[in-house]
Amino acid sequence: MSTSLARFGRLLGRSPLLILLIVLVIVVQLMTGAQLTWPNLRGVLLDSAVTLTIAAPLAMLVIAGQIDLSVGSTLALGGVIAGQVANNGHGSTLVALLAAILAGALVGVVNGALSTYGRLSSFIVTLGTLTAVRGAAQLLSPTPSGNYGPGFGFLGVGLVAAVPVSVWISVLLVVVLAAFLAWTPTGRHVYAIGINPEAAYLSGIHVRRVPFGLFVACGAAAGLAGAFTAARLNSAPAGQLGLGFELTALTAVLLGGVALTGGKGSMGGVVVGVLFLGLLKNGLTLLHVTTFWQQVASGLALIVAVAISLLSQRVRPVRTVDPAPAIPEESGPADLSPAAHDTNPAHKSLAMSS
Amino acid sequence: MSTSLARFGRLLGRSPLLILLIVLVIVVQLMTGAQLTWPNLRGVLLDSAVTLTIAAPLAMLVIAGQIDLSVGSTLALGGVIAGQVANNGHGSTLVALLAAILAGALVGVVNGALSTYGRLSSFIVTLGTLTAVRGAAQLLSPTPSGNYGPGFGFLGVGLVAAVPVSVWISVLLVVVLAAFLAWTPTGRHVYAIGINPEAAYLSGIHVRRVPFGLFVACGAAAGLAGAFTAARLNSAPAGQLGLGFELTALTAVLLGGVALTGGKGSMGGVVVGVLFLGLLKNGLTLLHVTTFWQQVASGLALIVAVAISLLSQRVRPVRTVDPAPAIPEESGPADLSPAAHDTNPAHKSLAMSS
Amino acid sequence: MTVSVSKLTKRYGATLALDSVDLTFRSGEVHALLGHNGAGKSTLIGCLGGGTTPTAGSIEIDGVVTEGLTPGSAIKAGIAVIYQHLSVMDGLSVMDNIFLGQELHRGPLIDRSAQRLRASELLGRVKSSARPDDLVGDLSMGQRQLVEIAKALERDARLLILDEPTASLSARESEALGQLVLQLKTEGIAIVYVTHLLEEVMRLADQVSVLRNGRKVWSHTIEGIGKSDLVTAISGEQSGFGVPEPVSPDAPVVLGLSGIEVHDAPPVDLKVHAGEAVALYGLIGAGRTRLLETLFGARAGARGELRVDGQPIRIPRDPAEAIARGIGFVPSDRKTQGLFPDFSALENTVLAVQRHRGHGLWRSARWERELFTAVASGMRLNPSAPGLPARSFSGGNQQKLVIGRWVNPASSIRVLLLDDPTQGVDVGAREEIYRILRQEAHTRQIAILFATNEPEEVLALGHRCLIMAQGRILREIRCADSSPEQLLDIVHSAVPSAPAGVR
Amino acid sequence: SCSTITASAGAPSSSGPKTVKKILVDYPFTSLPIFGILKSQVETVAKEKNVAVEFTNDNNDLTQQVSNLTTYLNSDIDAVISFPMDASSLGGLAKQYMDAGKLWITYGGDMSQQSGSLQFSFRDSGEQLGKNAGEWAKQAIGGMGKAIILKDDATQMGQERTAGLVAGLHESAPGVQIVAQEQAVTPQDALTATNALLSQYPDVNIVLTAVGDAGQGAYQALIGSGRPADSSTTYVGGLDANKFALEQMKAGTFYRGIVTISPDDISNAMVDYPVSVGAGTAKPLFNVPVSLVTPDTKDALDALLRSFQ
Ligand SMILES: Nc1ncnc2c1ncn2[C@@H]1O[C@H](COP(=O)(O)OP(=O)(O)OP(=O)(O)O)[C@@H](O)[C@H]1O
Ligand SMILES: Nc1ncnc2c1ncn2[C@@H]1O[C@H](COP(=O)(O)OP(=O)(O)OP(=O)(O)O)[C@@H](O)[C@H]1O
Ligand SMILES: O[C@@H]1[C@H](O)[C@H](O)CO[C@H]1O
Ligand SMILES: [Mg+2]
Ligand SMILES: [Mg+2]
Repeated sequence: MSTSLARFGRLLGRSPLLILLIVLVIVVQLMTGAQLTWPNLRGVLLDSAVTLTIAAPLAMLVIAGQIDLSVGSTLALGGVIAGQVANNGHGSTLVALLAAILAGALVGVVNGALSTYGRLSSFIVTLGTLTAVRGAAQLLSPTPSGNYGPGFGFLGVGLVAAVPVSVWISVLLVVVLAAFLAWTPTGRHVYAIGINPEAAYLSGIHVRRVPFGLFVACGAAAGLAGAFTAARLNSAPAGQLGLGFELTALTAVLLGGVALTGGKGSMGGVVVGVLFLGLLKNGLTLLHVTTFWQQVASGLALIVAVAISLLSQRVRPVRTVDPAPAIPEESGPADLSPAAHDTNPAHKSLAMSS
Repeated sequence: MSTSLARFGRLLGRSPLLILLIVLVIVVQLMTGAQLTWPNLRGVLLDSAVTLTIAAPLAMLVIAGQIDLSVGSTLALGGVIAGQVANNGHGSTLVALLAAILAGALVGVVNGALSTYGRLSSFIVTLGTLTAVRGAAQLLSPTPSGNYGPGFGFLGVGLVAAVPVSVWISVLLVVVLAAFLAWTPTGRHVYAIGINPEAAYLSGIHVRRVPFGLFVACGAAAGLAGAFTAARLNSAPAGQLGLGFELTALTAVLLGGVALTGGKGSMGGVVVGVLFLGLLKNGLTLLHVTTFWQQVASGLALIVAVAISLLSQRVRPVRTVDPAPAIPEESGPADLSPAAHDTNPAHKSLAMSS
Repeated sequence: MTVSVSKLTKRYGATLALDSVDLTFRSGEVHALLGHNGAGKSTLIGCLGGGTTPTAGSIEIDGVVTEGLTPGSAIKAGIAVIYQHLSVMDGLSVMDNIFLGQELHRGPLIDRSAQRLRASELLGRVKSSARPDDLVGDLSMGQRQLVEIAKALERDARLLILDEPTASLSARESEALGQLVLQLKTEGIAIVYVTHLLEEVMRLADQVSVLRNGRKVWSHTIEGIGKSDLVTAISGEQSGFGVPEPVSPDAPVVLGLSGIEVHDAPPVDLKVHAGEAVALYGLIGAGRTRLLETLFGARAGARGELRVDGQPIRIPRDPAEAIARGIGFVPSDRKTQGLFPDFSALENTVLAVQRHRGHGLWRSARWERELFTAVASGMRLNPSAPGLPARSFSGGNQQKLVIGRWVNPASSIRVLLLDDPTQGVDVGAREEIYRILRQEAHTRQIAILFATNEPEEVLALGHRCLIMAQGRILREIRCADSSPEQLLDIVHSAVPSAPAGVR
Repeated sequence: SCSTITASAGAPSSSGPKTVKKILVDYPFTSLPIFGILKSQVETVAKEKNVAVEFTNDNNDLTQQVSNLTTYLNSDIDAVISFPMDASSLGGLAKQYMDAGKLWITYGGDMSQQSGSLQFSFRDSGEQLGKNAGEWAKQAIGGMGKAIILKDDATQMGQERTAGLVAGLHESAPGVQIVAQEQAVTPQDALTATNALLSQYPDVNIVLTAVGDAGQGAYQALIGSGRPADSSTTYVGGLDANKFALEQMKAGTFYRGIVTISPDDISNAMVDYPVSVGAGTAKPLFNVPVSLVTPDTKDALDALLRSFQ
């Protein structure tokens, strides 16, 4: 008991965002008495499930030093295809789900092939597919499919043990990915590639195949998220599904402590990031903050959130697995230079280090 | 004559995107006979002037290893304020212009202070102001101002020597910035900071003040661009001005050969990038490509464009100081590693290297 | 000028990098600063350069105590530092680098013609073959080093600090640098020279000071001092590098190259027997790195016959394939090619062998911990902290981590290739690294092929030494019958030297 | 243990009259100028009739619209007026609101389950404008000429409006040739697109836009191309009023046609209608008067101008 308490304490110590999240929830709850009601939370979780389903694999991609900006459009494509399959009589829910995942994976294959084997900047490549795939989705269904019937609908609103299926699935996904990152060699290679691709290459790591796989995973997950969304909406408007979602997902990932320069981050952080975004939006609504002020507030909240996480990082000693003297993260020259909290020259891209 | 021809040849050799651009224009012109008509070009130039006004300083910021995603919203703020000043009788055109620039600069100050002195990731900071500033603009004018007098309107449609003023101003801006980057000490420092901030710091360069200045410049330019847009539309809808413009500007910058990892790029390239985007969109319209196909096409075009630029980079051998066997980068160890075409370990962030 | 530090102290969390150090550096004097890895040399230099803020103590310049030194003010005060990790910028021209932060300008604009003139002047003075408009990225390490010095001179440095300047230089380049240092000394510049190479100390230094664990433990003028005294002062105990065990005459060939052609270079034949270590010793651009990288699959476009344990194998297409064939490689540039700075020491060591663990795709904390402990104790890693990020270790200990990646109980390599295995590693750590490599070769009967620029290293590690120049093996020497002097002679002798430029 | 989300407890909608004290207005296109106007007007009206109103912040994003409505599902509002970005996406929510004993009023659409609807057909509005342009063409340019349609393919609403525009124009002036249809929703897009197309068809007579704000861009493009503001052979018209457009029309320029709802009407309706639906005194359908405004309908024009000040 007390030990688990202690563990929780250490957890808080490591994730200031989590503290911020808890404070946020407490404040909103006290002021509105509404946030912690189950129906409200369930709504937040439904949204977060979709974000998480994409943010989790996206985080891995960013850790490996890559990025995928096309997730929003891929979500649309997945939704559109799932919807169409679900509408054709023969399409069982499972088939629809698989179709969506497959479609997403295909986008991932394109992004991955060009960005890894083709050595193009994944930022631009996926900026391209962001536009192209959206267009493709709209070509596929200029007018939205809809009214899918209970089977497919269950994906969106179905409950298992009072919790929506999509939530279960996304949680499962995160757990699997977290285990993968932390406890499989390939998982560690993801970090290694992000930290120092050349050294990784010279250590016999597949510096192209691994990121390629992550692109495919990211696409597939986006497709799955599309199916969730379509099922929940009971409709798949190609022009609107997941519009601008790349920024939401990326924000969650960065809030979660993943560095855009790669090599740094964890699934736990991403989960907190996703929940923070979801509960912040929800809180602002519950607090009846007016439309435009909501935008101002959420923008500022984002900045405050990273500021706090970073602040704490500056004072927090590096965790050492054993009782050896913990050396505080960086000081020395860098501590006056902007490269600050980051001695690795590879990680010099300030713009990108979160 | 022939020398200037030769120089042009060399130029083409260095900028494959320029070749692509020329091919594009020729094709569209042959198929439609319309692209090279002056009224059409003038329109394209008017649009490009706005993009360029923002892309040019943004490029400097990216070269210094930073980024500004808030330019679209800052543009809106600038437009709104310029419009309101222009509408209040007292507001002379000049005052309106200055007000817009000032407002933009203020946003730049916030972005810059947090990203340089505050040492936060400019990606997240400006992701935050992207939202917050848009909200602020809408709060300032929930309903758009409009129908400005001829004075202010001149900014938008006025011609000097048959060329719109905004075009003149943006060209002037680019020339000044190009000279600054290439010919002033501080200009060189921008590159140095982008290449290796820690080393720059140890060389006594102001690794915070310089980027801070660039943020302010970028904000001010966005404000100016806002004034242009409001003047040209003869109204300033806060919710719509420059919506999503950050991606357009960034795309132009990256197309122009600026690396998101910093330290690399030139104004010339950015100009080509801006024109390419403008003429591509224009071409697709003239060709009557349908909405959704336009999206597919422009997405793919973007990818093709970078692919080509990169390709040409690869076959150029590394410069060697003396006639020793010049080994094309192809054969360096890096070649097989993803760090490829990029000898500087600092530039490892694959996601970010364009 | 005279710069002295008193009671200088720098603390990094639990580590006392500098522990109230008193030192004085005088003009016209080369002051060698020695000490094992992590002794605090670079930290001291960081303080003098203004980049690192001391925790306590003071710095006096010509008798004036200077507070809060910054890189800018240090430069103005005439202190120029050439840091351990070069701070020249690949993307910029030689000229831009030399004048970075101190540009010559007419009005607001840079005066390029003036700079070009001044630059070629300076480059001449440091005997560099580089030209003002060359891209630094295209220069060899040695040339970059010279550009750094030219940069320092431009800031008319009166105290010039060089932190392990020859670590990545070929013998020929180091020699030239030494000459330059002596010349600058005669010009009345005070010089602080950090190195791990006692050869250089004996050749260049007037004054020698030794740091150990952040404390100044020993300071002496060079007169009447011998290498052995230095070794004692640095490591605290008498010690030598030792020599390898003889190879049994009937040892089978483990690594066999016949007619391996790398690019334009002539074909190379060589054999390395079980338990044998062969040195590739040569001049800059001799082709050693290229050869090693080729054998490891990191460089495309080579032809020829390759055998491991008698089995003919194709030249590996990539490192993964090489590793699968039992070949391991320790690259020359630890920072960019070897280390994962943000990874823990443990992860840096186990990374390449994680997969070899028998059961399942999952990692095992216990297995990895045991492996790490074995490596750490075997190499006397200091600190032996599995969770400490690699970036927080000193150069020598970082190198141990990189070597440990191949030399560990779980590794199944048959051939170990090393490029400059002890670059920037102190005598103590070196001795350990040599010992561990010799032991590895002997007990596991693997083949070691290594490139080096240091005679001592050739003899401490190698059974045979192959002299290379321009991709060609000129001659073979049995180490047992050789001496550092002989090897140095070879470098100085009229072997056609490759152009110093290209890299 | 499997089930599906059903509304949290609450009286079924059928259960008798219900006094509406608090209304949620869910107007998703928060970046449109019209939003700001509706917001301020509805707030004034509501104050007069002391009813509380709230507005969602959907940010032109369907996903946010859904999650906002989900959040409010458990709030103390009595009625919601929702303008579905995609009608079928909100079907489930409408049901949940009603099961929760709240009134669901669909704005600009119809749903299988709803307490009522503020109706106006997007297609009809489009057709009205198309027809008017056609009529104008017949007498101003002899029923012959060239037209550009600035459409909106991205939303269902836009597609219906576009279809209406085209149909109306064809029907009333078959001689007018539609030379191009281009996607353009914001003034900037419209300006860029029109400008390009003008270089191909300098003699274009008619530009019709599926979204009013686009009309503004088209107008500016024509002016920019040297078209005199009072050109008698030019017709620009758009759906949805917009301060700029109204002022041009008032000034007697070639901005000749607007089909729109009057913000005054809609603002009043947004408060009155839910109340009367609650009281059980209202028809299930309230047809929002969508009116054609031209220089000739002076009073309507002035009224609109006032409400857009
Ligand atoms: N930025 C830093 N953060 C934490 N500890 C540091 C930092 N820099 C140096 N140290 C520690 O301070 C001690 C001295 O390091 P320093 O680099 O000065 O040694 P050195 O004598 O230069 O070693 P080498 O010969 O390997 O370069 C080492 O224990 C090192 O781990
Ligand atoms: N990336 C490259 N581009 C051009 N020339 C190169 C490159 N790498 C090596 N070279 C040239 O190939 C030859 C072999 O270089 P290599 O580095 O293998 O020699 P080396 O013996 O390792 O010299 P060093 O002492 O620098 O390690 C030299 O002429 C070198 O200049
Ligand atoms: O006025 C509103 C809005 O402009 C919306 O864009 C379409 O419906 C109209 O009634
Ligand atoms: Mg050191
Ligand atoms: Mg070498």
